[in-house]
Amino acid sequence: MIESVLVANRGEIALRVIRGAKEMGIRTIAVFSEADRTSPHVLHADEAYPIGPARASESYLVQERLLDVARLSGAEAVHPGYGFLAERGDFAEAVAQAGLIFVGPSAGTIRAMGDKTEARRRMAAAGVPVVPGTDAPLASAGEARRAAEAVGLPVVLKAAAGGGGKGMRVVRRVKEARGAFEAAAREAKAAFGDDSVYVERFLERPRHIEIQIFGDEHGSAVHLFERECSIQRRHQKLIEEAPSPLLEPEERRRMGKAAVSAARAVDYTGAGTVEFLYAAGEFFFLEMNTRLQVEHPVTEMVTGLDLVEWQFRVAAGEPLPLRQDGIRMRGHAIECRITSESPFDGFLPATGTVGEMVIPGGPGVRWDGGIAGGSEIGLHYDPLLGKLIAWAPDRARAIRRMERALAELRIGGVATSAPLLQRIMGERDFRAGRLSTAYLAEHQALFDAGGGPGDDEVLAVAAALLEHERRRSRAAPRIARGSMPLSAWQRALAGGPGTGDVDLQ
Amino acid sequence: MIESVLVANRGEIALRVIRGAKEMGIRTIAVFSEADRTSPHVLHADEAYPIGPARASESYLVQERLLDVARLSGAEAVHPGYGFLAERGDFAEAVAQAGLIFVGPSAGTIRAMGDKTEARRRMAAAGVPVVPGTDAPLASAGEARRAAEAVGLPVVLKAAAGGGGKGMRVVRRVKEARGAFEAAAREAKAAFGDDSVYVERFLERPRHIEIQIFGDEHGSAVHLFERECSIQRRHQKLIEEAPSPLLEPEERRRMGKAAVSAARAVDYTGAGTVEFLYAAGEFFFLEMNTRLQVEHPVTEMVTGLDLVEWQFRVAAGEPLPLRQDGIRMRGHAIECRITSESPFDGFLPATGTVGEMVIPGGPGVRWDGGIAGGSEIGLHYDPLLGKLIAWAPDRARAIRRMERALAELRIGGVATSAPLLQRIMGERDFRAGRLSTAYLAEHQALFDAGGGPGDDEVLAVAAALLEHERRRSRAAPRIARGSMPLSAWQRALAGGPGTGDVDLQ
Amino acid sequence: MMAQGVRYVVEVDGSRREVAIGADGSVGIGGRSLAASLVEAGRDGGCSLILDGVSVPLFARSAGRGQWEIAVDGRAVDVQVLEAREAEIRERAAKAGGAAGVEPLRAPMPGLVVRVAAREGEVVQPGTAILIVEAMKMENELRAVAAARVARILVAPGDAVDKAQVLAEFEAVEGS
Amino acid sequence: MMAQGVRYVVEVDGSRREVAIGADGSVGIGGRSLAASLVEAGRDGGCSLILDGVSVPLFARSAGRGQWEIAVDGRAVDVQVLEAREAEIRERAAKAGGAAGVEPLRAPMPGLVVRVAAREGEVVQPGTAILIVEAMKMENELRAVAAARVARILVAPGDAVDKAQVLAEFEAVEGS
Repeated sequence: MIESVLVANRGEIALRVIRGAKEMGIRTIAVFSEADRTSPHVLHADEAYPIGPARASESYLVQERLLDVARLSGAEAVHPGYGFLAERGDFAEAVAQAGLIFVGPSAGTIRAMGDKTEARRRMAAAGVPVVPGTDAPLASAGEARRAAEAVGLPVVLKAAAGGGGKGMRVVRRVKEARGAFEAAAREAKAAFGDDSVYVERFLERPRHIEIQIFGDEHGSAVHLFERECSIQRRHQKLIEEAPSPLLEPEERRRMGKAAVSAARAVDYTGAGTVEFLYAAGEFFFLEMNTRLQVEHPVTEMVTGLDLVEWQFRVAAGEPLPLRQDGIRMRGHAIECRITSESPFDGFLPATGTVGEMVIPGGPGVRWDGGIAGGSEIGLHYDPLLGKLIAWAPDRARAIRRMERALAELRIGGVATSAPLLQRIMGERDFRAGRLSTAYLAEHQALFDAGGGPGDDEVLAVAAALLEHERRRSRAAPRIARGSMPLSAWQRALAGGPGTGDVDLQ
Repeated sequence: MIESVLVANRGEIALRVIRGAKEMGIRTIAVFSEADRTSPHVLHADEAYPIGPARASESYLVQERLLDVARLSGAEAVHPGYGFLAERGDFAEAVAQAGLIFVGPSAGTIRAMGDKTEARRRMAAAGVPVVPGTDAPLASAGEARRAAEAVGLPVVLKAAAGGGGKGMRVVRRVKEARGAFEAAAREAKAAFGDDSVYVERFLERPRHIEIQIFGDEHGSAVHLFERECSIQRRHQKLIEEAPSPLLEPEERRRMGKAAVSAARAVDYTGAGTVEFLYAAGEFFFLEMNTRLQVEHPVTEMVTGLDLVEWQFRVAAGEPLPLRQDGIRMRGHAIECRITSESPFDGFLPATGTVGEMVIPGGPGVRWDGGIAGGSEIGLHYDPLLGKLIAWAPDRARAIRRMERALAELRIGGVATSAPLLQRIMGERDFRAGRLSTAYLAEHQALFDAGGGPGDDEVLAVAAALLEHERRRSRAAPRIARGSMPLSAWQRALAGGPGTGDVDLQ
Repeated sequence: MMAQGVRYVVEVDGSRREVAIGADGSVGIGGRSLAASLVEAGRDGGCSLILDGVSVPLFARSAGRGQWEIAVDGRAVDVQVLEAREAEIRERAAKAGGAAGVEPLRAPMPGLVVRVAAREGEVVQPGTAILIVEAMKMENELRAVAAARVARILVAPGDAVDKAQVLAEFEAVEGS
Repeated sequence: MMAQGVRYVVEVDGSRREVAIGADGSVGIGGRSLAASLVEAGRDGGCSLILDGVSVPLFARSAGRGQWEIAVDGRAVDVQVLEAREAEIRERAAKAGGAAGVEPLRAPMPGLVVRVAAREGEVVQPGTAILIVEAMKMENELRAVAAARVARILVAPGDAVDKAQVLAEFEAVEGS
């Protein structure tokens, strides 16, 4: 087995990998930027080394510095987490050249899947359904126009080097093609340093369903069923679940088979995700992510497997721990991404110092976080503070459990997405499983701030009591512990009048 | 279904019941003593009512006050949790007479199982193996002596109204019988107001294995497999797990069947636990607990079922949700009881104000707690602060996961049992599953304070840095954030000398 | 203190309510009398309100005298509380000024008062500097937005101020 | 400050170690020089020490000047830190007194100093009251356990004291 690992990441995923490694007896080596000196991933690792300033381009993205730490600490392997260097072929290559184990697929696979048109070609060749479109980058606006007509409107122009919604433009009328091509190419150039753009048919209100796959060095590949991640905002997933609420067993089987074909087509090793768009019984390959996914915990909760453990085992050259027929799903799991964003304020990034945290507990609830009391939430990194995951025997129960857990969750000092997620859990279409990537756009009422008149009355009473207590105590605005007992109830219990006069001791 | 429930308890079990009820849409009504005004069970309930001073005998044990709150709040049912009034037949009766649903078995069952000799008689009659001994209370010391000889030494004298180790005396030699009888009777009288004592054969180094059972009003009874709770200190369980590490499938089947027979023998409804002593392939009925058990989460984690939900369904008159063949176990779960006790100081009760809490997260970890930052830990109630539960596909992984989680756990401001539990997780016999109720007595080295010389060096450096920083800053003893950067490593990374001179900016 | 205690006028989301807190601690609102208990719970402004038995966990942050930011169920609302007689005086003053009153100056962000630029009683014009507040290592000049008389300056150099805290109050100037 | 920085004598569990902290912040112990970083992490005395790359989360509580209670892995230890020259002076004083020194008076529990009963320089006998400390609503008289001269009284009425904090120091009395 691997004896030590450098975790080339930060935040919740670094902590997740450290937890998994610790449980396997692997020595854990963290790295941290100046902004992360006191982060949980630093505190919980066996060793920790500074790698530069807060700005990721001067720390977490500096390959050489990470390799220096690996050398200095005697790390045997490097786990990239997700984001940062996780899908950079050159990093995987540099790690291998330094004689270290890269916990992920080969550099060649990463590169092939990172080039979206190349990925489309290889998937189509392997018999995996792809969205109709062009297989090569477009040479000009004119070619974009002809391709759009050939594929059939509406279409979407996408950056070949892309991902995350950047360099994407929907074209609904032929005359929009030129402007869209130019805008997409510009954005792609700016975001990825590559202005290649291709065309795909645009699916209206599709669902985002992805299959978790695993391959090993011995030629085996399996899938760990699907995750549905249709609740997105601008291509950023908010809520993920497993299994998909409305997929038929036969569809599940076909998609799993297609994903395994995709894995085999690129001799895949390690953990990967094959993303599909699903609409009206058809599914199409969207892209393949060659790393652990943010939403991997829902798969862990329904399969009972530890995906980080599997990653280490495969990276160590072991065969996959289970065959396809040994992998089973039980119950239903939902994940909510808790981000430092103000959902009722245009998803404005929120900053602050984390105060008191109340982490939900009890049955079926899991918290994967990367922050602690005192953590500074700035704008240097991704706004993901942590993930709340609920498991239950069925979807209805999982939703109610998530509602209960969200109500318990408290992250002091910084605004989070939790109140919006709470509302979604109670929304009728979500509860019925009527999901699509257009869900949020079609449920704008969720974003309305404000509550009912009853709430205002409670707020008024609370404020009056607070102000009264402050003026009475003439002290700092703190509320005395136990300052107002409930003797009215005590009297009522003793048989006195129920309401009316109230005397407090 | 039940619409509202009064939770006649406090602490973690009150919160556990409230969570379960909330997930079912049941309105939750909490009660609290003056010491518990800000406890999580009060904050998370829909409603909360004061019931008196901190002392339980003036609040949580005052039946009339609880019934008054039930009436006032319009509660439809009463859930007693465990402890306090949970196993008081008169309370169950009073609840029923008030026209409310008691979430638990009938008053008659509670009484029959509360009388240990009556319970033995009924179990023996139902064909459940009981420890050889007397079926009726002993009339005199002479009778105790004769019974001890008849049963065969060693024997144990036990309070008929007892539990929790009170009123118990082991007799290894005939001449000890008189003194032991008198002492046990005295203790029994003081603890339970009843000096009845009976005799059982004393098993050397038995294992404590118990079966979770459920019965409904429609005559069905099932078991939810076993829990092994052999790690005890003075009959107080410290660590529980499911399944038992060394039980054979055939033994599990036999014990499950015996427990279901026990349940049927008393027309059991609701959740109950049949406790057995197990030694050398034989098992004997010990007692039956007619309520939810502290350690029920390990059963929940291996079966995927929600025992509180089952309790409510049965109490509402529904049939059991599953038949015996629909109940399956998956993986292994371990629970550690985190108590406010100083394990290296003779388990002295610890008090204090809870400061910052760090609750472990990540895969397979559950926290069932009853405290929050700011909670006052006094001496009025049970020292149980919360329970840490770890699940994994097998026992070895569950132990490593628990070790990892215990290392993450931090309850500021109060000493806890966690460091001892951490040591047990790493101890060879525990890891090998060599368990018995004598485990702690036989592993006294676990209680030694102190660490290795390496640790002392770290402590010395830490203290010197703290004192240096304090003297330098001439301020309050707080350590400046980021006061000492790691430039030595930065220089080492840049190719400078590894150790030797170190300069900090 | 009167037998019926202190009356407060509370403004939540633009709507006003009267809340009476008895010398004995009872709470009256909308013609009803409620049993109330409000205590600190947790460590960061967490509070527990129990109102006629209903348990409401909330988070409260003071934003200056009479100003509270209260969050319930993730919804944070700014609430203004005045004693009824203060509210009356203000209203009368506003009416006397022939205008709806002049908005007080509030801190746009948390910071530190560096300097006070105006004097109480002074009549200021739109754009006149009232206070200098340092935040994020930058000095920010807070200026009057309307012609008015400076009624009260509520902070002094060196004071730390919270976001939305009232820093200065104005009176309408006749004819303005 | 010397180039080699400040030397401390640290006593952990009865064994003494010397730790040098350079003016440049380097740490020397047992003849080796280590890269160290110690910062506050969390909100209640939680700290993160990184020592030659090894990450050690710990919890520190001050128990008076030179006194720390440090917990690592759930093991809480009282640690005493003195600058090397302080330690030398103490040792010399103890030797001059012909005895191993007289143990200082420490607070047996957290509390509030109510009254100081002895004077510096005074020679006290076993049982002489030195200080009155209030804790748990009870006044506790802290008394001398040996004949000694009161060298220093380190607290004054009204001071809050932590458990194990040194309250008074003694010198051995000749012939005692």
